[in-house]
Amino acid sequence: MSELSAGNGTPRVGVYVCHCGTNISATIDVVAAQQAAETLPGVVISREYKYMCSDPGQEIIKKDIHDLDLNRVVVASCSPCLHEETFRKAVADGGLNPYYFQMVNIREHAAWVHKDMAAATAKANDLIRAAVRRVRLHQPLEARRVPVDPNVMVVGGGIAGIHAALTMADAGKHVYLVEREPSIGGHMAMFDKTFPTLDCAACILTPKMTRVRAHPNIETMTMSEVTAVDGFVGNYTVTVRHNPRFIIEDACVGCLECIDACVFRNGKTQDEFNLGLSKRKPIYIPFPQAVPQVVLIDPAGCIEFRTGKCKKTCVEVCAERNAIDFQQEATTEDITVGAVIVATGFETFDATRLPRYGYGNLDGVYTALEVERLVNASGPTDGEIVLRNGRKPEAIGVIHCIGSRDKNTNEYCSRVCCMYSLKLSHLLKEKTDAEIYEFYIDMRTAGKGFEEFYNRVAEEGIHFIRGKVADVYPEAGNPDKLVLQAEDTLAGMVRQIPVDMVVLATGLEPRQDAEDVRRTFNITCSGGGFFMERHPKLAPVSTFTDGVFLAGACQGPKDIPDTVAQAGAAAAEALALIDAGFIELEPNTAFVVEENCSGCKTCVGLCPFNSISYADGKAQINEVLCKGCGTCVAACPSGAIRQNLFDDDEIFEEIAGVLTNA
Amino acid sequence: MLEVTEDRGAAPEEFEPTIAAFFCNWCTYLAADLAGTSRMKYAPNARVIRVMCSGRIDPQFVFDAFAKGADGVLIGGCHPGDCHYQEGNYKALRRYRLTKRVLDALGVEPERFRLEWISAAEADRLRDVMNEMAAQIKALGPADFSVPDETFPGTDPGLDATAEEAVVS
Amino acid sequence: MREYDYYPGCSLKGTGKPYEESLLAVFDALGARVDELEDWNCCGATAYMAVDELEAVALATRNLALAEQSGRDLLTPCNACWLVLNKTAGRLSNDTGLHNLVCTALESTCTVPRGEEAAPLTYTGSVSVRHPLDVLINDIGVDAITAKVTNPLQGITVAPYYGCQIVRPLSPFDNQDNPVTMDSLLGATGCTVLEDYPFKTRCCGASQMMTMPDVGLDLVSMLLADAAARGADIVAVACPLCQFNLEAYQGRLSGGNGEPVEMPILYFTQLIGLALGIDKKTLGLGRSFVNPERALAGRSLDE
Amino acid sequence: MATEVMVRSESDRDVEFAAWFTGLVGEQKLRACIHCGLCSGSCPLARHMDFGPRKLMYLAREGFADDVLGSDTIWLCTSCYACTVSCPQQIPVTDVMYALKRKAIESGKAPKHHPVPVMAKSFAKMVRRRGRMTEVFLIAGLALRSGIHRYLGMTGMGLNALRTGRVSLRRDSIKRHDELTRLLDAVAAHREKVTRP
Repeated sequence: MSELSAGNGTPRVGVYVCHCGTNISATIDVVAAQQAAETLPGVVISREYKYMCSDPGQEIIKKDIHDLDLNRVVVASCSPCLHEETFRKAVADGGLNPYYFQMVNIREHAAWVHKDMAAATAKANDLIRAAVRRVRLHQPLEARRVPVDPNVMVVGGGIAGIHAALTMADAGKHVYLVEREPSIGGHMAMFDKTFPTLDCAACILTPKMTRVRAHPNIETMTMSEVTAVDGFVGNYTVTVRHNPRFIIEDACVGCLECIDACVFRNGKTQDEFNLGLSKRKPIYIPFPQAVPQVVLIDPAGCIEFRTGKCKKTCVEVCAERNAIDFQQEATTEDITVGAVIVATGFETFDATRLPRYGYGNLDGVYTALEVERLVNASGPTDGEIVLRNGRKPEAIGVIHCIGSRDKNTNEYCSRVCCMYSLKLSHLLKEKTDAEIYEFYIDMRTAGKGFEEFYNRVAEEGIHFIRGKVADVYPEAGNPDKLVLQAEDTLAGMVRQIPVDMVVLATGLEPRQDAEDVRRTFNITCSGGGFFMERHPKLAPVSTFTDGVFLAGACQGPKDIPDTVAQAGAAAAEALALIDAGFIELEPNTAFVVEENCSGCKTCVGLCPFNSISYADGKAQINEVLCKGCGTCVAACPSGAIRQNLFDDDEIFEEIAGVLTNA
Repeated sequence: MLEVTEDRGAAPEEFEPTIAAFFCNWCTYLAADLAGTSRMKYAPNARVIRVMCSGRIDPQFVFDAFAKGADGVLIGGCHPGDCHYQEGNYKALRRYRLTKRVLDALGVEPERFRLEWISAAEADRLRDVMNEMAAQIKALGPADFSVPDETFPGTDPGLDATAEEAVVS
Repeated sequence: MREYDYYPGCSLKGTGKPYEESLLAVFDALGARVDELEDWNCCGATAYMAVDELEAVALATRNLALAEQSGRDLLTPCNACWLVLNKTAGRLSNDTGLHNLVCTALESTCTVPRGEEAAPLTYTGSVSVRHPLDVLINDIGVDAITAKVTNPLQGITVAPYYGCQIVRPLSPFDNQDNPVTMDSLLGATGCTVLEDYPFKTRCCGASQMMTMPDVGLDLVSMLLADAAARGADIVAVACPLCQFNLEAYQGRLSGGNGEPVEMPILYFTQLIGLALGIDKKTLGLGRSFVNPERALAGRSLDE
Repeated sequence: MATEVMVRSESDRDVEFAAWFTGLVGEQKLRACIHCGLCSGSCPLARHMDFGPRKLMYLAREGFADDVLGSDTIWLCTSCYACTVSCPQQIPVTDVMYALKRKAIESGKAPKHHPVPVMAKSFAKMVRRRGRMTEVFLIAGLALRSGIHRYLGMTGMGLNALRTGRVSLRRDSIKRHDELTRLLDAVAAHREKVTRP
């Protein structure tokens, strides 16, 4: 193969080994690696430098290209995910085709994961040698440009999705907001007050919800779910299923007369919004401020659905508006968008998984979210703190870290529980004047105004006990009293405290179906099951799938301020993508060398993107459709398909390079 | 608490296997990156060669690696259903099975050739696989399937012979 | 016919005698054969582990090896023995080095009779150590017991007390936080089972009752006072140590109202035996320190 | 009246002991205690202990060997495993207690005449020789070695046990006790193979 000389002469390679401060040089003898590279065939210059990615580092490359007439460049530093673009650009600025470059990952793949310097250095040498051998075969390539669809989709209508949708809609983009529940609002709509300012959640959320509904650029789809995503960055086709609410949304005016008219005089079904602390009818609105202000029918409870023999008083009262449609069925719709923001939120930890705390078994035990509803003026008790047994609590225990900071459940800290526990203690104290005991492990109040709030609550006379409750059991002979047993680690003694009400500060978990969502959008999950950002510091709202961004607690536990900030960031990233109008794709497409193609059609069926066609006895690859996986290249029996950037010869050289010392 | 160490006898000169590792760009390569950022420590025996998808891995790569002196070959791809290109990893699995059969026939011990699904989040799994494979191959001893470089197809980079020799030596 | 090897443990030959008597009688009545393990030794309990770990493992291993000879499951009624043997079996199967060390020593020092000969004692790791609660629930079944009940214990409220080592740290056959196997078995006898007994898995004090009686008494008094306050007539147990601790010093306890505590502590096997119509003497009821007659007679009054 | 000095200097720390202790459980788990107090909170005996498991393990981690090995906390542990199954860091607290018990006996720092170590030792001795434990002899031995006054209150119970036939006055022994002793000697001889950090 003689491509090497095609227009670029004999390879003249420059090798640059980075110290990365001491990140690499602490484990790899960088100078030895640099010296070893010097001896490799084709290498004209080999240098080591403190920070290759810095401006001076890049300048060295540019200068060497010019002064030493380099035509290939190898940088051994960090992961290509981090700086491949940086160095390609430096190479291009130096006057070379940017693909005459190969990066060697000696930081993440060597320096950071090994202890023995000799072994790590040997590994670095092998990897550098492979890159040098490979880069000599590199071809000049051009990035592919594809246009971007200007519409965007936001999946999830909690505060993250709402804020992202509004930001992008205000910038003039058409936004599809997809929400599975009958109303947008998410968890925030269920909260009473928000820490640390104690703003009423509804007061700050509802205006945003109404604005979403009214915005000309936002199409809100409630009771809707994404079932499939096809395409790629800039050109996604998203399949959305609209589940039936059995109400014609446009015809319903939200008068709620049908609910009064329902044949059920009282609700029989546990109200989802109040977490089962109250009952609702089969025709209902999730909560008073729901958006859209449209009722829905739950077929599981509706007599018409169950027997077909209901008087249908709801239909009667709806009269000429005729908004009720028992025949409604699920529909699906394909929507094309350029970018997607995933804002699917979180779930609270299921406290029944820790039987020691008695949730679901002892009536006096509540989850924090239930208490949010209890203290809420429009909640099941109109804001009165009345226990399930009808009594008012005189002593209350709040237990932190339920399902958090515990390797038996979730190892991570859920971040919001300390603060919301303080908030609930404050609200409960205000409403009941009960003795309140907060059992915490560490009080984590890092946030603007958080520590000040902690101080304020402490001054209100809440007892803070440093120690996690080990046992909750009813007092013998007085089952209304629950005894909390914990080590008071500061006092160094075990305490037993009888209370009337126990509040479990349950942690935040990924949604049950996060795994399905992850697959649908082809994104990854981090260890705890939350969606994984592209880089924890530098790309916190991007994913490894271009054009798919993250906002809110689906990426990890976070409070409302952080969620809103992240939603804004995700919206900005999506806007930047769309407003560029086009995107550049890696030129790693496959192509057919016609004279070698035997026309066996092996490749045609293999391509998941239908980019291979067959005409005149030969296979043809549509470069626009090809995504560069290389499956056809590996499969072609006559070696007629080749792949830019990952050609057989290049990989064979890499293999030879890493194994030369083997 | 109680750990029993087996008698190993006098330690022979430590053999350090070389493992050629083909990792897909989207899952296993990223898992290796994550292992790095998490500062996990594992055996330094693998040399990673990045491909976009495990479906790109041609059985010839595997044979070539053994021929060039690899003591083991590891393929890392996304979990079934998670392929960035929809189903490249299924293709990889099919080819892996075929390749494995050929290698078995050639007398290559099964521990020397592995396919592992390791997602971008599973850095700990990557570490474990790296350690386990290195230990297993260490116990097996060096592989001896290598043939002189130039006799194998597809390795001629079109360089002049002296440069090539310099690289090999 | 179901067959089991039986590992009594030291206590069932002493203070725990009624447990052995009632267990054997009940298994016999239910048509299961139980053969005492030949030449078994002490399991090591918690005390040996506090002195020497390796020797403690070896002690338990010899029993496992003896049990492996028959290929039958090893019925182990004492909670402490059950845990020691199970934990050791688990450690040996997870730690090849430990297994090799102990089993090599075993083979070279210990024998087992084979006919007239004595064969070296080996252990491969195939023994299943099982508690009677597990066997009765899963092998024999509550239905089979119910079918044979001739003398239902109606009108008696029984608090099921499991103790600790049967659910912690292992819980292969029951719910660790809220075990229910004894509840189900007692339910079959017709008695009222106290469902709401939060201390059912709290420690009874184990050997502390012997070494530091004040500490043991403190724990026991809480358990008994709570059971009594919740209306229990009898506390049922599944471990000789629990039984002894709960019963032995009741004379030195006083209830909340100053009255002396008098709470019969019976093995669950004794209660099942009564329901199956087995006579009290066979079940070892006469060996109780706290006479259960009054509590049991409460039932006859109702009849 | 003299006051107890509550200051500990760095020289009071036994660094070797701390290293031994943290090496007891793999991956330095014992250093990862977050002091949530679930072990002491769930411990039924904590109300009688000088330190309780959390504080004891903390003192050990810091190397205060004398406080740890001389404490009664380790001897009050009955191995009920409530702490072990509770620990959010999955520290096998009960097994750690066993290791501390052995260390205390080995180092001779266990409280003198404390009935629990005395009992453990006589238990092991009896079992080592005869293969079985006979309750009455164990208690008798215990009473002799740790002070008979503690056990006077047991007489009533003892009479009860005699009356109901729940006590055997015959020393129980297994048939092949010689084999058992040889087994224990054999594993004990291998002890150096066991890495005790």
